[in-house]
Amino acid sequence: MSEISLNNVCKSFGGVQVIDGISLDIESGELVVFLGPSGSGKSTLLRMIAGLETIDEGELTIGGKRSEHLAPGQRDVAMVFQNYALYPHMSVRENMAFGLKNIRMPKDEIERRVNDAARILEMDALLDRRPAQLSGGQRQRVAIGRAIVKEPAAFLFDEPLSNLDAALRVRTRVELAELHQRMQSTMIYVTHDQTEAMTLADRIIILNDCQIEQIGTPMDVYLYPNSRFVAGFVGSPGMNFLQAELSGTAGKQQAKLGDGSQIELSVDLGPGAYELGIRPEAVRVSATPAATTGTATVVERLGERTLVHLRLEDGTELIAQDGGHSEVKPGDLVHLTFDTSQLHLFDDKGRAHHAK
Amino acid sequence: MRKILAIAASALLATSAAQAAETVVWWDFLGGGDGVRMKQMIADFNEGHEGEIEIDGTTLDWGVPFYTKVQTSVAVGEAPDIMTYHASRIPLAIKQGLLQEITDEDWQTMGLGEEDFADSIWDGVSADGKQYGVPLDTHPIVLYYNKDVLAEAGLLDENGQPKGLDSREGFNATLQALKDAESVKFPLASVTADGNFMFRTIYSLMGQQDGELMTDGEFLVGDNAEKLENALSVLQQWTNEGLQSTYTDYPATVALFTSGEAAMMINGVWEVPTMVDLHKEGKLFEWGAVELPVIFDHPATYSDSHVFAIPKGNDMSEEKRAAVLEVMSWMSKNSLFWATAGHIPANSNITAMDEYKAMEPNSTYSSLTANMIYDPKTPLAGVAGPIFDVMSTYFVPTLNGEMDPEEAVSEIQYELNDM
Amino acid sequence: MTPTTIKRINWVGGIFTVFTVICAILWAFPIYWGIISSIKPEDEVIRPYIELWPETLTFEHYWFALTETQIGTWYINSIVTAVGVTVLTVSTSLFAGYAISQLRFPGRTALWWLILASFMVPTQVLIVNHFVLMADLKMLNSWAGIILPQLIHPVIIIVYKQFFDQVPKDFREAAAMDNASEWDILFKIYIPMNWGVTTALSIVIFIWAWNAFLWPFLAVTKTEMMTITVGITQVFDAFGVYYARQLSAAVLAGFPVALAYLLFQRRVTQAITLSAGIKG
Amino acid sequence: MLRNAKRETLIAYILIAPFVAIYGLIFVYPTIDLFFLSFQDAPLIGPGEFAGTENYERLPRDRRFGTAFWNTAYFVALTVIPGTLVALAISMGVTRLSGRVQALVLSLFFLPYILPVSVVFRLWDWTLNFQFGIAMHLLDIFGLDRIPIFKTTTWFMPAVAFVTIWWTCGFSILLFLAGLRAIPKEIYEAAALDNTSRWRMFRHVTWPLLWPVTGLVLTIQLILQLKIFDQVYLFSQGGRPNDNLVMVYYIFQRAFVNNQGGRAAAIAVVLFIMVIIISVLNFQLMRFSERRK
Repeated sequence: MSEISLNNVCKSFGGVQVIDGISLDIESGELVVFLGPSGSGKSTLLRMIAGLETIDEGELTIGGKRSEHLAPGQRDVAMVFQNYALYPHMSVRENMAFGLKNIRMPKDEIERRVNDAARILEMDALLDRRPAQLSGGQRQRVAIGRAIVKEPAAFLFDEPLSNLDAALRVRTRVELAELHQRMQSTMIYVTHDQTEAMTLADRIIILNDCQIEQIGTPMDVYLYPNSRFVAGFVGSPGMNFLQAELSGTAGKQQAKLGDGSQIELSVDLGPGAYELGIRPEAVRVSATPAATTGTATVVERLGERTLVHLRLEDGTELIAQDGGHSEVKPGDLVHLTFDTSQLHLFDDKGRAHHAK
Repeated sequence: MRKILAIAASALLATSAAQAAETVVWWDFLGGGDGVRMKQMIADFNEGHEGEIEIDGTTLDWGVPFYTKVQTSVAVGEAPDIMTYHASRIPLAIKQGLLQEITDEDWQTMGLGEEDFADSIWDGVSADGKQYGVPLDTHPIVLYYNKDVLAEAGLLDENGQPKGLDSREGFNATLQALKDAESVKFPLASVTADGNFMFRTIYSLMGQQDGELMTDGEFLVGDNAEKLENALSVLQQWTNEGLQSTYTDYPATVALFTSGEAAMMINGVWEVPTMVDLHKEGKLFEWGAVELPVIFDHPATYSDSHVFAIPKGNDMSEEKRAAVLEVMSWMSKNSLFWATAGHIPANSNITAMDEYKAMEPNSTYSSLTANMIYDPKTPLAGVAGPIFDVMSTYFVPTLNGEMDPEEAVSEIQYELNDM
Repeated sequence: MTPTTIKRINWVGGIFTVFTVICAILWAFPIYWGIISSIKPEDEVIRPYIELWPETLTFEHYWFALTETQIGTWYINSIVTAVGVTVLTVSTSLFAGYAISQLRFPGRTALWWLILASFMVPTQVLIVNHFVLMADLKMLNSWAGIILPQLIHPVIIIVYKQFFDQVPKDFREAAAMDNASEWDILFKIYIPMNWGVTTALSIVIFIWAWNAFLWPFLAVTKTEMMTITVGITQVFDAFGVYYARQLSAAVLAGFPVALAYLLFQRRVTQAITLSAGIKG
Repeated sequence: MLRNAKRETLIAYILIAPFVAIYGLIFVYPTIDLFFLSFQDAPLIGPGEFAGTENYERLPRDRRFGTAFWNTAYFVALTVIPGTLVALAISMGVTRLSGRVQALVLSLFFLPYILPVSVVFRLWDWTLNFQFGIAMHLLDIFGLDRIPIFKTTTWFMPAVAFVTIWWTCGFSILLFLAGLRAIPKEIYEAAALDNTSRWRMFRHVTWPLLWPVTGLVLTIQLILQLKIFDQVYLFSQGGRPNDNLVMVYYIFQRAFVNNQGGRAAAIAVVLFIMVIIISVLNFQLMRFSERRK
């Protein structure tokens, strides 16, 4: 049975629709990431589940219980805020116990839960400190601890890593993944960072413009984006987009690029003008003449691989990937091959069609 | 801090313990040397009436502050049970409805009556045949002098009194001689910074010319204005010639005299106890007090009476009123001690006593009782009353040489008649 | 001081520092002079030359003030009324400031305008009406009567509102997630979070209330109800030479606030800048 | 945020109730009452008769009102700008110091502010006492004539203004110090690299950046000093109150000394309107100067 389910929920702020009929089921123990750019409604959706925003229309069920009219505290969910919202005047222990005291939980039970959570998060030594005495990462953990002690049906994370520096962010990300592994609890995680989404999620729900754009596992979303939007949003560096003229018959078609070069491919589409999408790792530098050539403008060496920014003859720009020991230098004329199985074509409505 | 708390606590305990007896709340404005005597009398009274009546006394700031507090406390029904009052202010108090009448019955209860007081004094507390206060004393102003300094300058006559008390020229000569002797900073200390106080001196000098402030409801009629100007001129002359202390407030005046920096001082008789006490402690020179010098035609000294009055705005029980009457009666009958405060007791039975007649320095200046003049009987008069207020405003600049006497008089005339 | 700052102080700076320190000492001199005079005998006080230290040191004037006057009672009155003003002003302002900042209710804007308007009205012009009102309520000569008209401090509400406005709304939401009621949010989150502001404001309001003169001076006609600031100017013997005695009473009246300031200097500084609308 | 509007309103009303009750009783009602009273011929306590605008019509010919009005204006002129300049100068001095010395010097300058007015009165009345004050001894030493400071009209207001500045300056000093601290050090460092002289540094860096605080201090002082009473009352006791009247003093005198509640109310209304007009003008002026920048 699904732990949380949304059925056609809507919300508007003063006449402006911010969530437009979203339906969604989240399974027990699943870590779901809401991914989308700012303004996409992902945070609003999370807050609607938490009870911090009203649900204008539609149904919300949490743990089998209709919840859209329940107060936030009664929904059996816990939330970790972007800024953590740790009460500055309370010690770590008091921060974690506050919610439990409010529901008049017995003292020894509170004690047990706080200690358990502290052990899980390895912060036993911090319990009597004030938030101001903690580092960013430690605060983050306290915020999670505060959620854990409630033993909720689901955890809600609202961009929890955005206040950490880069190194800490990566580490905490791993810790979160580990935590999820260990606790096997339902989690909803909101972020605009596609790397976080890719690395953490069981399923990613991509939101754009008040609606769900795509639901799928990270690899689904990465390999088979539903739309031009998803294709562009997921992946770093982003997908290359080129103008292409499709011709030929089904099964044996050609896409003619702006510089005149042709790519053979197979896709369920009729002839016409499309946008062709290809990820940098599917564009390779070739030692021998290949599909087309471009001039290297910038060479980014990332160690294990090299990203080559190129300009084609007609001025189209794209990024290709080469090995770590690439010999390409800026200004070099480079031969390029395309992995035709990883091509996507987008029609004028932005719908994706994947090459076979 | 602990000490303060302990004292505060004991103060609280003291007030609550006192509630067993009938407590009479008492206000006075007697803060000078006479205040010490009055506190002694209150203590004596309380001792003699232990368990029956307890006076809870407070001394407020003299003058405008005192009468302002009385006025507002009566208006809001928070008045004391008994208070000291200036007889000169009784007409104003009656107009403001501040005082309870002292009825014939009250007088009988107290065992006092018209026959116990001089006519002028009885008249001072009466209006339309009713009485509003029990006179305690009359208190004129006198001239204090430093015998040591004057003797050294050869300015004492055979009676040990200052020379030149009989004329303006004579007194000026004495002052000038003191100045020339250079043994003191000022020949004369006067309360030149406080117009309210100087009213007494100036009014005395007007009286020496038979001047009147108010004639048939009009102010400074005829040559009275000129007489006021004369009085002011004398005082201004003393200032201009460096004969008296300028811009001196009350405490400074006393301090100048007692510290020997001024050879003479014009002040109320109520400072007598200050001198007596200091002298007893060996901190004061030989001193004396005499009637004011005759600057103009004949001797005259401004005088006022302290009286006890019962304010309105205070729902008194029968018992409380009886207690208040007992207080007033006792104070009047025991006012011989009050004479040690320099005042002249109002109760003529006291002044007739031999002990009183032998008292010094009272007997030296007692001659002036024949020459006492009082405020006009009008609601505009009295200590801190409207006339006082207007006139005092112009006295300070005039006495200190900022303003011509002539200009001051015309300003005073304008403002008085504007009231 | 670090070695670099020592190096940076050139002789001009040195002279400047000395000058400033001398100014500060001169500035505070009257206070010193008052204290010194209060421990001299009366006859030494009026000597015609300057003595910066008493020849005979005496505490008799303090003893007199503490035993022969009602100063103890006045202390109690001052403490009760100053604490009363402080507690009532801070609590009502805090609640109102919180409501205006955090809650939506009909009349909110009107209330805010009322507060801003009261900012402009000098309470001194209301003395007559306050007096009449307190007389009608039979509150003259009572602690309540001294306290009530002193409770108009709109600036405190404004400060609180600003502070509550600045609290990120995350806290409110976190508390809601924690099952906290509206009262819990106020009493367990918002008030404790701004405890520093409350302490600072309380200290300055206490100082202001302790120092209040005009209203306590009018509202009290009985000496046993006077506050110390009023008492020492109204009841002291006007006649006679009592300079040192008056000064000793003044020192006693100023002592508690001076102590409060010296103990809580930083809070006082913070509160003053806050009350003027500058963030500390 | 999910809100329960009804419950929220209820809670809000409970929270504002004590405040509204107190304000209603001691602010709104007395303010309305003030205007009614000013049209009556009434004693301080007790009923009065409607007197039309008589209480107001008297004022132009009332000498004491004139004295009070001009003295108030004079006092404001003597305190507001000079007081602000003194505070600025002191804070410029204090801000250069550091550590313990700064804390100590600041306390010395600030201490007067926290004293009750009656204490301030006693201290200065004693310091400037005509016969025994230490200031007079100093004049003697320099061979100057003694000045009866609180007893002459020439010296009274300037002296009270001086004492007032001494007393209230600490408040402004703290504001200036806060303002000075808010000016980034880098600006001074940049200016120092440009070889800016001390005076030019003050004129072109400190002063303009401090202007918002200066404006604030001026505003606070202006409104505060219009309401002067305590010092003037205390220093004129036993002296010349009628020459030293200021507006609030005159309200007090009419109401409490002369028992004329109605006339006092009329004077209070005039002061009330003065304060409001000045507040509004001042506000506009500040806005104007903000915009000009």
